[in-house]
Amino acid sequence: MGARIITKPVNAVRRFLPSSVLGRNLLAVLVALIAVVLVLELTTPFRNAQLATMSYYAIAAVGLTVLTGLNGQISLGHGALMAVGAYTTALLLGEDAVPFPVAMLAAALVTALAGVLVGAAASRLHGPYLAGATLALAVGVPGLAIYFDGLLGGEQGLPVSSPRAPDWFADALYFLSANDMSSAKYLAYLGWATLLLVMLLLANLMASRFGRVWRAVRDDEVAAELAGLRLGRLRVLAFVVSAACAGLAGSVLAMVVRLAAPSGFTIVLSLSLLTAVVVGGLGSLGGALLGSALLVFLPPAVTNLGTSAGLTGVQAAQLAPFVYGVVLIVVILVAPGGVMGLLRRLWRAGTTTSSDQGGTR
Amino acid sequence: GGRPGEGDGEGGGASDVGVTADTIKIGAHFPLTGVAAPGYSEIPTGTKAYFDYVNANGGVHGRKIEYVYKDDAYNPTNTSQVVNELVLQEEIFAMVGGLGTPTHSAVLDFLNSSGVPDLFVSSGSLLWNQPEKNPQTFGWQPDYEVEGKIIGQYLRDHLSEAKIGLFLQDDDFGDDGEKGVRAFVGDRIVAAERYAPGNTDVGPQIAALQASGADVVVGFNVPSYTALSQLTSMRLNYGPQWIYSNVGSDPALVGSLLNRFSEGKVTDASVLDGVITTEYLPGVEEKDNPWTRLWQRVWDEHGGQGELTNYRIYGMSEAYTFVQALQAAGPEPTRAGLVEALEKIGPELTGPALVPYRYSADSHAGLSGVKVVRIKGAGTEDLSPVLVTGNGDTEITEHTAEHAPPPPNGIPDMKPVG
Amino acid sequence: MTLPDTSETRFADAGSAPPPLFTATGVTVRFGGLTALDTVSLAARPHEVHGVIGPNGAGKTTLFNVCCGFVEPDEGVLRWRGDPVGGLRPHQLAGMGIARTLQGLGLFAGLTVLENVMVGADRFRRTGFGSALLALPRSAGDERRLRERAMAAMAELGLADAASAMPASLPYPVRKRVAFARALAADPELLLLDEPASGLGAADIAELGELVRGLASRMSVVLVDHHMDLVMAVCDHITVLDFGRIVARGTPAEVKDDPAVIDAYLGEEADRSGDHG
Amino acid sequence: MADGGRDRELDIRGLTTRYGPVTALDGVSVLARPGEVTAVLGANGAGKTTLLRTVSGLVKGSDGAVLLGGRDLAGAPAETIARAGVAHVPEGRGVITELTVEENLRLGELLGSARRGKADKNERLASVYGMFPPLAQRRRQVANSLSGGERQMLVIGRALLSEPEVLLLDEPSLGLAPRVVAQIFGLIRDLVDRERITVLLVEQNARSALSIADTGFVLNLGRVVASDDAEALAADAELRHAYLGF
Amino acid sequence: MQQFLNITLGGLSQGAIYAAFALALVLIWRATRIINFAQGAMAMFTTYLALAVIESGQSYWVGFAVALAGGLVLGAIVERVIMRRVEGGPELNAVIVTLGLFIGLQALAAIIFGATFQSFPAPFGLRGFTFGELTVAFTPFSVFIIGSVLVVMLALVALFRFTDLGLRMRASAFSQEVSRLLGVRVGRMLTIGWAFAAVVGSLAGLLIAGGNLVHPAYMDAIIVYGFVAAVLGGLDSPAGAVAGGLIIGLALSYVSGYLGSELVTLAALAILVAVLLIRPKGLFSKIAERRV
Ligand SMILES: Nc1ncnc2c1ncn2[C@@H]1O[C@H](COP(=O)(O)OP(=O)(O)OP(=O)(O)O)[C@@H](O)[C@H]1O
Ligand SMILES: Nc1ncnc2c1ncn2[C@@H]1O[C@H](COP(=O)(O)OP(=O)(O)OP(=O)(O)O)[C@@H](O)[C@H]1O
Ligand SMILES: CC(C)C[C@H](N)C(=O)O
Ligand SMILES: [Mg+2]
Ligand SMILES: [Mg+2]
Repeated sequence: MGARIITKPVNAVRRFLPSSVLGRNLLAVLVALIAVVLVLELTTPFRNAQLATMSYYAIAAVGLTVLTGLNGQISLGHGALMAVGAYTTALLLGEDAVPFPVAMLAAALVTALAGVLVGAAASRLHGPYLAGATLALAVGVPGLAIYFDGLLGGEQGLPVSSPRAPDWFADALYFLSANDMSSAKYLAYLGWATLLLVMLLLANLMASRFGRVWRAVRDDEVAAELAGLRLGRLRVLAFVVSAACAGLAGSVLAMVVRLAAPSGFTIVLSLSLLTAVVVGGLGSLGGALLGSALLVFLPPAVTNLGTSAGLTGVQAAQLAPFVYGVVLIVVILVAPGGVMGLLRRLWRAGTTTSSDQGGTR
Repeated sequence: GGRPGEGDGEGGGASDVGVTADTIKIGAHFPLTGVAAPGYSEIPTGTKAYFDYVNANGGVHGRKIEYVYKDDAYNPTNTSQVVNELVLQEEIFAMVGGLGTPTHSAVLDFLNSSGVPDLFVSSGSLLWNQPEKNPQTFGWQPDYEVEGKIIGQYLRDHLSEAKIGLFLQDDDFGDDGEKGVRAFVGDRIVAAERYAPGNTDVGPQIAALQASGADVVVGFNVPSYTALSQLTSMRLNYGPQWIYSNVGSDPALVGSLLNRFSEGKVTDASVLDGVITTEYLPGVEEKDNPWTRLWQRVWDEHGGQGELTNYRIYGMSEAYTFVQALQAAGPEPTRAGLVEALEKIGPELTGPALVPYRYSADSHAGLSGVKVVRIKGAGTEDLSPVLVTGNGDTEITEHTAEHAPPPPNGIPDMKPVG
Repeated sequence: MTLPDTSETRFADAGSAPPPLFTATGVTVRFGGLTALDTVSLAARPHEVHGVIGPNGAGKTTLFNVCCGFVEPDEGVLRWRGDPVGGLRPHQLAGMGIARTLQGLGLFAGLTVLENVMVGADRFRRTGFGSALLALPRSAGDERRLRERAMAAMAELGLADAASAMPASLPYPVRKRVAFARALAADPELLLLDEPASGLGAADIAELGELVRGLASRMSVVLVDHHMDLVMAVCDHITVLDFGRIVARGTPAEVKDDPAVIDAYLGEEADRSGDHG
Repeated sequence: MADGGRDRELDIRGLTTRYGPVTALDGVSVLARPGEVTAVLGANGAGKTTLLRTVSGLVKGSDGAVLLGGRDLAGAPAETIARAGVAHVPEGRGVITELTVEENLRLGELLGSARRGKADKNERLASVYGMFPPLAQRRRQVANSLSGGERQMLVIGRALLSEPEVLLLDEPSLGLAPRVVAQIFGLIRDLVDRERITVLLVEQNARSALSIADTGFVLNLGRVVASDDAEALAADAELRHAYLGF
Repeated sequence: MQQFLNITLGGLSQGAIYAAFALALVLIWRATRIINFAQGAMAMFTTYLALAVIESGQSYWVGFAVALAGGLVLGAIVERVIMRRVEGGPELNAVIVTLGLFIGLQALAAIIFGATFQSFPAPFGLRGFTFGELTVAFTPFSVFIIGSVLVVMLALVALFRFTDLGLRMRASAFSQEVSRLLGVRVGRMLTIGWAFAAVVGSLAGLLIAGGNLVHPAYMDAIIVYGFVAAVLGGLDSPAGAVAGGLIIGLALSYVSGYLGSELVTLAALAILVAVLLIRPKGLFSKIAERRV
C-alpha cells in the first residue's frame, strides 16, 4: 500500500518536531502564516475578499467545533453570538473610535460574557431542547437591534469604518511581494491573523486537560461527574470559549462587511456554521476550516456554472442553494465523519498495517 | 521602501474599468432567493430586457451593455460578498440599481472608496443622497419622506376630519414615510403600528388600529403586507380608507394576490378598489400609455418567461435612466465622467417618470415627487396633480410640464456633456 | 421510626476496629410509592472490604447512589471521617477521596485508554484555564504528572500496553480493568465497586478478587456483586439487603448460613457454589 | 407466518463472521436439538456473542449456513429471523429503557401472537409477571428505572412471551442474584422439557451452564475446540482447565 | 376590550397553526428520534402541489387531498432514500441532512414554481364572525384550523397510546436493534413514521397557506415557532405540542399587539428559556430519570 511507504519518512519528520504542545502548535501556525501570506499575495483582490469572508466563518466555526465536537453541545444560535461581537465592534469603531484591536478584544469579552449567560442556561439542556433554545436565540437576538434602534440602528444596522492598513505593514508587504495593499487584502490579513491566533489557542486547549475533560463530559456524564468533573462549569466554559470565538468572528465580519445589521445574522448564518463544522468533520479544527471554505467558495462557483450553462440569473441563484443542500446530504451519507473523517479513514487504512494494534490480552 | 503612490487615480483617465472597445460591464445585487425574492427578483429581469433591447439597437456609443446581477438574498453580509465579486472579479464599470436599504448600506463605503459609480439604488431611503460623503452614490425612486409629505398634504386638504392611523414597516422605510406624513397631520395621528418584516401575523397591529378608531390608515409597507393587512382587516370587518405608499400598492400584484381567494368570498377583483396610493411611473394597466407600450414591446422582444409586471417596468425605467447617463458621459466613458455627467444633466433629465430628478452637484436625490391616485378597477384615477417637493421644509408644488412620450425608437438620445 | 443509630453503634462496638471512614446512617429513599431503601446504615472502615449483597432490586445500587450524591435520601445522614456531609454532589467525591465504578462500564468511548484513566486522576491537576490556553510549561508539567499517575494505575492492572487503544477495540475484561484503573488513578481512600465481576470469566474473577484484597491494604472498599465466590472470598463484612431493608450483617461465614439470606437471596444451592473458590 | 409446530433443530454449519480485519467466527458448526439445552462456552472474546448475533441476523456472516428445520436463515434480516421463531436475549442492554415494563413485554407478546395466532395475551402477560414478581409491581414504570437484575428479568420474560422455537440466551445470569439464576435455569429446563424448544445457552459460568445443558460446545478464538455431552465436558479436567476456568 | 378579544382570537388561530406544525415534529420525533428541519420545506412543496392542482381547475378539496397524498409519498421517499442511512447514527448527522434537505427543497421549489408570491385559496370564509355590532377575528377557516389540529392530536394520541403500530413505531425509534430482535420491521416503521409526519406537515402547510400568500420561504417563520412550540410541550407529547403551540401563539399575539412586533422573536426566546429552565424537558415531560 502506498501510504505504508510514506509512514517512515513521516515518522522521521515527527522526530524533528518540537516535543512540547506549544512548540508544535506554534510551528504549525508559523507554517500556516507563511502559507497565508503566499496565498494572499498571489491571488486577486477578489479572492482576497473571499478569503477575508472565509476567515470570519472559520473563526466562528472553529469555536463551534470545540463546543459541539468536543463538548457535545449543539448550538443553532452561534449567529446570534456573532451579532453580539459585531455590534460591540460597530459601537466601538463608531464616532470616537478606539483602536481596532481594542474593539476586537472587547467584542470577544462581551460575547464571552453573553456566553456565560447562554451557557449557563444551555448547560441544563440536552439534544433537541438545546437545539430549540439556541434556535430561538438565533432568531431572538437580532430583534434586540431592532428594538433598541436608537443605539443599534434598527433594521439598517450600524456602519463600521473598517481599519486601514498602517503604512509600515503595507510597506513591509510591498517589500516582500511588490504588491500594493488593497483594503480587501488588509482585511484578509487581519481575519487570517485572528483566525490563526484563535486556532493556536484552541489547539492548545484541545491538547490540554480541557480537551480531555470536555470530551469525557460529552461521552459519559455520570462517569465524568464521578471523576470529579463539574459538568455545569465545564459546559459553561466550553460555551464561553466558543462564544468568545464567535464574538471575534462577528468583529471581523463587521470590519469586513463594514456593517452590523440584523439581517446579517439570520438563522441561515447559524445553520451554515453548524453545517460547515459537520461537513468538515466534527471536532477538528482543520475540518472547520474546510467547511468554511465550502461555505464561501461553493455557492459562487455553482452560480457561475449555472450562468454559463445558460440559466437566467434567478435560476442560477437558486441553483447554488440547491447544490449546497445536495452536497450537505451527500457528504453526510457518504462520509458521516465529514471530510476530515474521510481523510483520517484513508490515512488509517494505509497505516494500520504497519503499526502493532494486536490487542492486549 | 519606496513605492509608487497608491490610489489608482480616481479622477484620472485610468478608471475605464469594465469598458472595452465594444462592451461596457455593469452590475447589481438583488434578492433572487429567500424571503425578499418574490417581486423584487423581477426587477433585474426588466433591466436586462431593456439593455438587451438597447444592445440590439446598436448599444450606447457603439458599446453593448453587459449587465451582471447577483443574488444577495437580502442579506447585507452576502451583499458585501457579491459586490466584492462584481467589483473585483467581474470588474464592473458601475453599479446600477442595487436593491435594498440594509443591503446596500453594507456596500456604500466600499463602492465609494473604490470609486465605483453607484447609480440608482433601488430603495427610497434618504441615505443615498449624501454627495459629500458618498460622491458615487445616487438614489432613483422618490424617497419615502417626499412621498410621505405628499400623502400628508393630501390628508390635510382632503380628509380633514379623519383620525389617522399608520401601518409601518419597522425600519427607515416606515420611519421616513412617517416623518413626511407627520409634517402635515401629526396632530391627527391616533396610532402608529409597526410590523417587523418576516413576521406575517399582522392581526395584533390591525386590531390595535381598529381599536384606536382610525378612519384612515396610511401604510408604508411592502406588497405582501398590503395583502396581509387587507386580509386581516377583512377578517375584523375593519374598513378604513387605506392609503398605501407606492412601494406596497402595486395594484396588479396585490390585486392578483387578493382576488384569488375565491372561496374566501373575495370574489371580485375590486378588493383594492377605492384604496389610495401614489404613482410616479405609468404602470402595466395603462395599456395606452406610450411608455407602457414601449415596455411591452421591449418585454415581448427581449424578456424571458413571465408577463410584464410593474417590477419589470421599474427595472426598465432604471435602465433607461442609466442609458441616458451613459450617453451623457460621452464616447469614452470614465467612472468619474459618468458621475459628473449625471450631476450635469440632472435638471433636464426626462424619461418614464412623471416627475423630474433632483440630481446636481450637491444633490444625489432621485425623483422629486408623485401624484396621489385612487385605485379603480384595474387602473387608477388621479386624485391630485403631479406634485413635487424635496426633503425637510421644501414646499410641495405642482409639476405642470407635460409628460413627454418616449422617443420613437425607444432609446434616449442624450448629448455628451462637457 | 426505629432509632437509626442502634444498628450503627452495635457494629461500631463490635470490633476494636478504627473509627469508620465513611458512614451512612438511617438512609431512606422513596421513588413514588416504592421504598427503595428503608433506614439502612452502612459503615466503611479503613483497610476493610465491605460487601453489600441482596436480591435484584434490593436497593444496592441505590445505596451507592446515595453515597455518591446521585440520589438525595429522603432521610438519613452521611458522614465522612465523622463529619456530616449534607447535599453531597457527585463531583465532590473525587476531591474527598472517594471513587466508584459503575454497574455498566461507563468508559469514555471517544478517549483512549490512557486518557480515560487520566480523567480519573484529574483531581491532582494544579493549573488552570489560563495556562492551558497558552500552553504554558506549567500546564505541560501538570499533564506529565497526571499521565504518570495514570500510567501507574494502568501498570498495576496490567494495562500499560493498551494506553493508546480505544476502549471499544478491547475485550470486555480489559475494558472492565480500564474502568477500575480510572477509579484507582484518583488514589481514593474509599472505593465503591458496583458489580465489578459481572460479565467476567472465572479466571478473571479470581484475579479480581486478589486485586481487591490487595487494595484493602491501602483503602477501604465497599463491594456489590452477585458472584458469591468473589464476595465470600474477599469481604471482611457483609451487609445483606432485601426490599430496601437490612436483613443480615456479619462475616461471610455468618451471612452464608443465615436462613434469611438463603431464603431471600442465595437459594437452595447456595452453599454448594460457595465452597468452591 | 405459520411455521408449523416447534420441535425443530438449529443446525449451524461453518459459520464465519468478520469484523473488519478481525475474524471473530471461523467456520463454527453447532447443532442444537429441540428439547435440549445446548451450551456454548468459552473465555471472554471467544466469539460466543458473535455466534448468537450472527444466528439472529444482527451481524452478517460472510460464510456458512444457519438451518432452522431445514430452512437456511443465514443472511436474512433480523426481523425475519425473529418472526421465524428465533428469540435472542442479547448480552446486557436488551431493554428499551424509554418504554414501560409492560410495553416492553407487549412487544414480545405481539411477536408471539403474530407467530402463534391470538392466544389470550393477558393471561400470558400474567404468567410472566408470576415468574418475575418485581416486574408486576413496576409494569407502568419506564424500564429505565429498573435495577440491573430487573432489566435482565424483563428481557428474558419478553423473549418467553414471543413463543420462540429457538431461544438464544447470551449470559442470562448476568447481574442476577444466585437464587434467580437458579430459578431461571430451572425455568428454561422446564420449558425445554415441556415444549421441546431449542435452546442455545451462552454462559461465562460454565459450571452452572453445564449443569442444565444436555450438550456443550467450547469455543476458542472463533473455533469450536470441543463438543460433547454436558456431563462429559464437565468431567474433562484438562478442558475445564484450559478453556472453562473451573 | 374588542382589541383584546381580537388579539386573543388571532393568537389562538395562529397558535393552532404552530401546533399543527409542532404535531408533525412530535410525530417524527416519536417515530424516529430525529428533528426534521425539512418539515417546513416538505410542507411547502406539497402546498405548491395543491396550488398547481387547484389552478388547473380542480376544487380546493382535490388539491387538499393531493397535497396530503403527496406528503405521504414524499415522506416515504425521503425516509427510504436519504434518512435511512443516518437513522440511528450520530444525532447531528441527521440534523445536518434535514437541513440540507430544507435548503435544497426550498431552492428546488423556487426553480420549479418561481420565487414569487402566490395567493392560496381557503375552503371556508375568511370574514370574521359577527355578533351584532361586533366582528371578531375568528373566521370559519379558523374553526377549520382548530378543528383539524384537534383531530390530528387525538389521532396521534390514539396511535401511540392504543395501537400496536404506535408501540412498534416507538420501539423502533428508541432501539432499532432490540426492535428487530422482536420481529418489528424497523425499516417499515421508520418509513411509516416519516410518511405520517409528512402528511401532518402537509396539513400544517395547507392550513398556514389557506387564505394567505405562499412563496418558497413562507414556512420559515413557522419552522422556528413550531419547533419552539414542540420543545415547549416536551417533544414527546402530542398534547404538549398543541399546548405549546397555543401558548406561543397567544403570547406572541399579545406581545405583538401591546409591546411591539419587533419583540416577538425575543419573546419566543424568553418564554422558551423560562420554561426550559424550570422544566429542562418541556412542560409535558415525565421527570424522574434514573442515571445510574
Ligand atoms: N428512579 C427510580 N424510579 C423508580 N424506581 C426506581 C428508581 N431507581 C431505582 N428504582 C427501584 O428501586 C429498587 C432498587 O434498585 P437498585 O438499582 O438499587 O437495585 P439493586 O439492588 O442494585 O439491584 P440489582 O442487583 O438488580 O442491580 C428497584 O426496584 C428499582 O426498580
Ligand atoms: N463490533 C465489533 N467490532 C470489532 N470487533 C469485535 C466486535 N464485537 C466483537 N469483536 C471481537 O470479536 C471477538 C469475539 O467477540 P465476542 O463478543 O463474540 O466474544 P464473547 O465470547 O461473547 O466474549 P464475552 O465473554 O466477553 O462476551 C473478540 O475478539 C472481540 O474483540
Ligand atoms: C423599492 C423597494 C425595493 C424598497 C425596499 N423595501 C427597501 O427599502 O429596502
Ligand atoms: Mg444494581
Ligand atoms: Mg459475549
